[in-house]
Amino acid sequence: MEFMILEQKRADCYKLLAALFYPPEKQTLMDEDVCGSLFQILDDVSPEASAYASGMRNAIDRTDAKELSIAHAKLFVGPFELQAPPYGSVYLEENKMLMGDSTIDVMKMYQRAGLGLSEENKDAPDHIAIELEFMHYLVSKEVQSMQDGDMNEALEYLKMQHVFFDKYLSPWVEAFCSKIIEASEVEFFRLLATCLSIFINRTPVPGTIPDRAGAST
Amino acid sequence: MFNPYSIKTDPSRCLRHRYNKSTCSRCLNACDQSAIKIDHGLSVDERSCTGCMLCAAVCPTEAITVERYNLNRTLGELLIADKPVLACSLKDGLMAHSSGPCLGFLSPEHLVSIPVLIDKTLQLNLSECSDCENTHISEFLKESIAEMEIEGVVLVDSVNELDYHDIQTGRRDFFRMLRREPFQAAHEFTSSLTGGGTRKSYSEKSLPMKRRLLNAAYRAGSVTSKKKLQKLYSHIAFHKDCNGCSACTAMCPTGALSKPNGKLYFNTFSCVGCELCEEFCPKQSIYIIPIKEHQTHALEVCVGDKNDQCER
Amino acid sequence: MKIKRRDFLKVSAAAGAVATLGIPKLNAFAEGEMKKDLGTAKGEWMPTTCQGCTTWCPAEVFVQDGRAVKVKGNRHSKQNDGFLCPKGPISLQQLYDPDRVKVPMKRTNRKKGRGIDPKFVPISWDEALDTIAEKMMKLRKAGEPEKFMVMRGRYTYMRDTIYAALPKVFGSPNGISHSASCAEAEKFGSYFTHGYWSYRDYDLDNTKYVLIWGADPLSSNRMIPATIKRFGDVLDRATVAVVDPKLNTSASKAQEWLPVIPGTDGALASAIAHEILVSGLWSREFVGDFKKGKNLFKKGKTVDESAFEEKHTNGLVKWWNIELKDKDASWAEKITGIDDKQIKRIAKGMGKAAPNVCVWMGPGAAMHVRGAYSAMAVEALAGLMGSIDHKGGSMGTSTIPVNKIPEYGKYQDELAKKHSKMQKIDQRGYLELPALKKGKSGGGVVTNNVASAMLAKDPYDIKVAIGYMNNFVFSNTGAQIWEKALEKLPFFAHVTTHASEMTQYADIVIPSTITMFEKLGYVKAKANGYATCTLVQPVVKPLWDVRADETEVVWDLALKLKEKGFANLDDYLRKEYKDPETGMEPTNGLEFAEYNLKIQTAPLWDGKKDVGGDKINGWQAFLARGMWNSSKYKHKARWGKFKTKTHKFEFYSETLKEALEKHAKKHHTDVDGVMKVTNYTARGELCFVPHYEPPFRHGDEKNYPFVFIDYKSRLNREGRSANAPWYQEFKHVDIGDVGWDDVLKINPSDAKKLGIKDGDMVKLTSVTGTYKLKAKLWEGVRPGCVTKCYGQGHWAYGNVAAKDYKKAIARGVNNNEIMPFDIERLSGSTVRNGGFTGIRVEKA
Amino acid sequence: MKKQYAMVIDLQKCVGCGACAIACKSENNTQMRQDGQSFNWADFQHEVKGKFPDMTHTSRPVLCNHCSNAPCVEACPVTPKAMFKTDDGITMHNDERCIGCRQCQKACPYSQETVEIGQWSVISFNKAAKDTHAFYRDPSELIMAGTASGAEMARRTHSIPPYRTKYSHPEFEDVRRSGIVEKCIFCDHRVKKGELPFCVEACPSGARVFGDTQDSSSEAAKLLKKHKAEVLKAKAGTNPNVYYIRSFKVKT
Repeated sequence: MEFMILEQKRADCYKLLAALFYPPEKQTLMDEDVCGSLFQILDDVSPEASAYASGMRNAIDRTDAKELSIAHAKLFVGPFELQAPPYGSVYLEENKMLMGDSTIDVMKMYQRAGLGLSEENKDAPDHIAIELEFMHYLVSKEVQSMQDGDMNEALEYLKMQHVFFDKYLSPWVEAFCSKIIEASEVEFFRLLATCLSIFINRTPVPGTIPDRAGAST
Repeated sequence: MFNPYSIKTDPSRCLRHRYNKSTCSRCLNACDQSAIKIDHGLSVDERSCTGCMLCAAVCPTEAITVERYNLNRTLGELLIADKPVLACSLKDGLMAHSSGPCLGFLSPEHLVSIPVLIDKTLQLNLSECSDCENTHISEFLKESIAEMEIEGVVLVDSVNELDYHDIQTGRRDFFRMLRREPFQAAHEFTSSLTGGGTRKSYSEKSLPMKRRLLNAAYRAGSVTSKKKLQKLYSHIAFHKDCNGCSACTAMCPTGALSKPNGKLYFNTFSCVGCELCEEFCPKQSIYIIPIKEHQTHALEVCVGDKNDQCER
Repeated sequence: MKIKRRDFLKVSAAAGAVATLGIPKLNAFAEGEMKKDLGTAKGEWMPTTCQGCTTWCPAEVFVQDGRAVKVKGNRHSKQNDGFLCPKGPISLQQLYDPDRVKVPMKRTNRKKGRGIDPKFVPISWDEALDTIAEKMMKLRKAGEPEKFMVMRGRYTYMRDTIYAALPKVFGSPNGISHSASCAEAEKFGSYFTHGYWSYRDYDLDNTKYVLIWGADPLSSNRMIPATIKRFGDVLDRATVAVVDPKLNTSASKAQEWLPVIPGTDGALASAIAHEILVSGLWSREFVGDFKKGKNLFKKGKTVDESAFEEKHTNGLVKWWNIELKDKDASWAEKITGIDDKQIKRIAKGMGKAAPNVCVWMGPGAAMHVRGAYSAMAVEALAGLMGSIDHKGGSMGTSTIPVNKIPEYGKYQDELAKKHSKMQKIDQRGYLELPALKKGKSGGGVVTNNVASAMLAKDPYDIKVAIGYMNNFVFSNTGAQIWEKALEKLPFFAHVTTHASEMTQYADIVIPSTITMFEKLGYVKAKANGYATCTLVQPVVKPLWDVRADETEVVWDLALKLKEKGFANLDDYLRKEYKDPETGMEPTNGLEFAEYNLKIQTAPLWDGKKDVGGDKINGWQAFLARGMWNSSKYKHKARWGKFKTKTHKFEFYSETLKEALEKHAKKHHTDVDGVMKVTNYTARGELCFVPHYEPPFRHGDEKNYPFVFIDYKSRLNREGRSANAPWYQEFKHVDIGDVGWDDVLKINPSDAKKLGIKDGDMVKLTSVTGTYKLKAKLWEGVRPGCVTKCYGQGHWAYGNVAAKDYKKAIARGVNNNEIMPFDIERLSGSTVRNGGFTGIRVEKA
Repeated sequence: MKKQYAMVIDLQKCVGCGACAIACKSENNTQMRQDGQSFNWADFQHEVKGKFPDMTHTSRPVLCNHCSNAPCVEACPVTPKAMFKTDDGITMHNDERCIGCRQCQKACPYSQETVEIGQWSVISFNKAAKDTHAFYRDPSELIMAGTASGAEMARRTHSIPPYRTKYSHPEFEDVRRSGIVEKCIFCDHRVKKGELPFCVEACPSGARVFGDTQDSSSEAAKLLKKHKAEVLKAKAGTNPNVYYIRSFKVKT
């Protein structure tokens, strides 16, 4: 049963990482101990990354809420030139344009998975938080399908993860994280970037369908 | 420790929501903590709720359920054990083959059906309950068992009395297990249970999980167990004032009453005895009545034209 | 965006076991379809034209995800002010009709007839076109290309290639239009009084009196939305009087209703003219006056012609002396059933309001066996009022400066040249069929005579025919004759959207686009003082490989003919229809359609010449706007230059006299001889003035004591909407009608005598046969008459229109089967009105 | 002051043509008449008085009266009510909470449970356990393989009905599902966007005037001040917000 637990944890990693790229609300992050949870689950999923999560937990404690918000805005929101644009198309498109073809492809992936962006969302569909959340959704659905005994469906969700992760997420995360590490003076975001980068780098989507993976060990 | 099993409410199933004059207060009466409010819509105060889940156990229509809990999986886990033990997951280190929320969630339907479906005696590990704030649930379980004369469930208050044997399942075993027949059978019985969460509208009819469980047990059970299970079913009677307006079919949360071709149909298997139709009937012409032992045939679908009262 | 809920921050896998997940907690996403903001989802309003009737309203279609979802009038249009009547929205169910033909088909049952299953099977486009071309080529090989015929019903002005060039280049004179089914007798009335062979326009914004004659302009006729928009205000400002034997919507709102006995409109018009004249209420400005100023028009008294000095008119006194002098209101009361006081009231009211009077002539006053003169009589009232082209009166129309299609003469070979000049199949111009369109003997089409001529093989037989956008088996009176004619037609190809009645006789069925939504073309329309050129455009992509009848099908057929050795048509299309902007030759049917449209409409958008009206800058702008408005029609534009022989408004029609005499001469007879064979009673000078002709009736009064009144539904998209459920559902907006049914309306007093109750089934017998219908007791019909709306009675067309398509059982009865075949011969017009159908009603 | 949206219908301008009613069907994607329900949110009532030739015929457009004292709201048994009044006086319906008990239909004096041809009803009921828009689900073909079918139209257009006007509203689906009632919502999805109800926009006669009666500068309020207005079944005490001014036949 470890596989399913691991997968469920992997799903959670995506969710928490996504949450950490939203405008930071220090108190909430502290109350819910998001970094603590991330640290715990990363321990199993991607031990190399977990140390940084632990560091984030301390860093957030030390950083002023306002400082966090300003750093977040400088990096990802504007109004001035973004230190680290959080949009896939900026890294994937040749001319660094926003809302490029890749954005549309990403949107189509969402639709194919039966998802639409919620009304409140005003961000481009290839925002890092949204893409991470999408991965969370796909992994969760994979686990859910396994729980329901529907292996074919689980396989489908795995396949989608492969496509999305390989084509639209992993190719730009490293460049994006480097920008954050270079640009931000706030330790929390540097740690977050390092953590994300390692997580993406070291935690690929499981290569084959679970039961065959099980048979090979 | 994080408790993943919280209470989930679904106003679309709550009798008070469906009918503003309903007097249903089953959950209110079940809650020690007065954590449930129904005056301005069904809500649960999470601060005072202790998660005993008795409200979920008494709610006839699944307006209150245990979030994140999948009965299907529990059944699967119990099936592969020779002497299955079920416990809550709120205390660390409880010996069990399957663990879930506080066992207060086990309604009479659960208690009567699970042993039939797994075809074994089920042990409930209550060894830590005496120290728990939800200690009152064991009383509730005892009462249910006594009332229903249930034989397949044993309440185990002390670890020493527990007949527990660990099963080692790795990843490989798990998937192999998934393909094993008993699991498939249980899975088949309850595969529809997972659909419960996506309900969108009040008009959608849905049968509570525990009722589906009961029906599955009824179909699988022996003659003797059928008789026992039968007590949980209801029958219906119409007064002659019924004008066939069929408003009751809309009010019924489970689809037990329906009028597909101009005739009124009643399906005992779908009736959870919530009595909302009785309360609501504009003509006050419906009566929900307990099934009597000799009425075995009535457990099958009661078709309108068998009873001229239904035909309007 | 923020974290909406805290449980997004919770982990599910913290417990040592796999926790059961519900729906994964989502923040930026919503599961299921994307939730959009409140309001209409994304879409675009795209311009086209409603072809539900001949108002031809510029329209717009709202398109979402490539689907047409709602319609309204074109915002730029001054003709319909951006509104459509109910025919507009019904079009959506025409477009998305489940019963549309989606592929070419051929019949596999050689036997043809009503109720005989053609056993259609799908075939390829290639086979369909190949078969048609093969049949056509046989005719050329046999040296008889004239035996090929193209029939058209409704059309766009892209029609001329299929309807003129195709038969003419091929070698046949037989391009047969449906025009005479509509209103040629009406046009006759305006042409032979003031030289105007077209529908009139009316200045409702400034009128003070509207006399509507045999029409319900709120429901049908030719400026529906414009009339609807103004009618409420007109009622405040003006008197509206409606002449119609049954209550119509206009009458139900008007101050005056004149339920005239069918066919006696001429008598009513003569009496109104008489009363106007004796009361001295004619327009001095237009008509002139007695030299001495004193009104010498006295009942029964002949007037000396020289005593009256006319201005813009001709022959007023002659008309008085020949027709009017004895025909006062009390004379007319006996004939028309209209109270003499009401007649006088109308005459006085009109006279007082003159010249701001609209004399609105509709088919009910003209489409009689002897309707030509009643049409003239009605139009003459406008002359008396001086309201022709006057503010508040009736108007002509501004011209729409479009180009004709390129000349095709040089692509005609010898055979084509010779045979395309032969007598047309409709026998127009025969002694008994003068069809005097624009004064020319045989100048107009006699649509409804085609079937009889085909059966008689006179002047010859037709062997191969193509029909498009028509359903003559349903839409012509005496429809049974068309059934017979088509049964005997050796080869018929129908280009159609639906398996209509006519399609049941087809050997090849070609699936066509729905004009309003799927086709490129243009039409010329007018209303409200503006002429408009409006485009029909493919606003949605057709769901199947259906092709535009007037363009793509011709192109494809030309290619096939070329393959079989006859390249002339293909040469013509390729060489002559070059893109006027780039000079490129068309290489396929769609390009041909586009270049063709560009060639014809170029003056409106190419900016080479100031054509007045809207300024449109280029082709793309024209497509985007969808239409062009002329400048407003100028009042009195034609005064002094009417296109009559005298250039005046002719009460004594020198123009008609010349036309009749020429026709008589052609056939070596005199005008009286022509009158005799055309069923008219007039002889001598009476033939040249507007006058009353007693109604001609099929079925004598003894055996057929009732008179049948036909009228049009406001929901009829020219007989194309009966398969739309919305048509059936809202049938009750045709006043007195009921939804999902076809009722015969009978006055309760008559019904009582016959023992008929509301909703009873009745037997209805005319000279054509006996029919069963549901009766509706209705105070809105004159006793002695029964009436029924045209539109129902389809025995084919689709599952909604017909009660049972497979068994050819109709929903209701087609009026055109009840009414016998007849023709107003002077104009060539199909007869539908004037009490020509005697009826017997019995309880079934 | 709270808004009160209303419709004032000028009968002298109305010609009873039906454009509003059919436009409404295209805007709101209502299904075709079946199961004793018309699904016509807008329709007409016709009335004949007198005898030939002195007779009058009146066509009266009808729609939900959006009553200030709405019996349908009173009758709705669900909490919160599935049938309720909005702040701007529209009688609104919530798809999700409606259980389809039809108590609103029974209570509404302008509705009937079974609608015969020739009758009308404000509230229609989508039969339970039966897909709506059966017309576009029917797979039968008029001519085998030669004509389409309702189901094919739906398949090809990915839409039921094919001419479905897509719109969103938090309370309301643009196509209703089975088992619930439906009625005119004054095109709230348009009104909230500052547009007019589509029947008003589609009416070629200008007879339908929509506006806030509490705003004295609105055209609707002005018309009500200028003309004596009628409402349907005034005695029922429902205080309708659909008003009729003047008469179909011009007063002479």
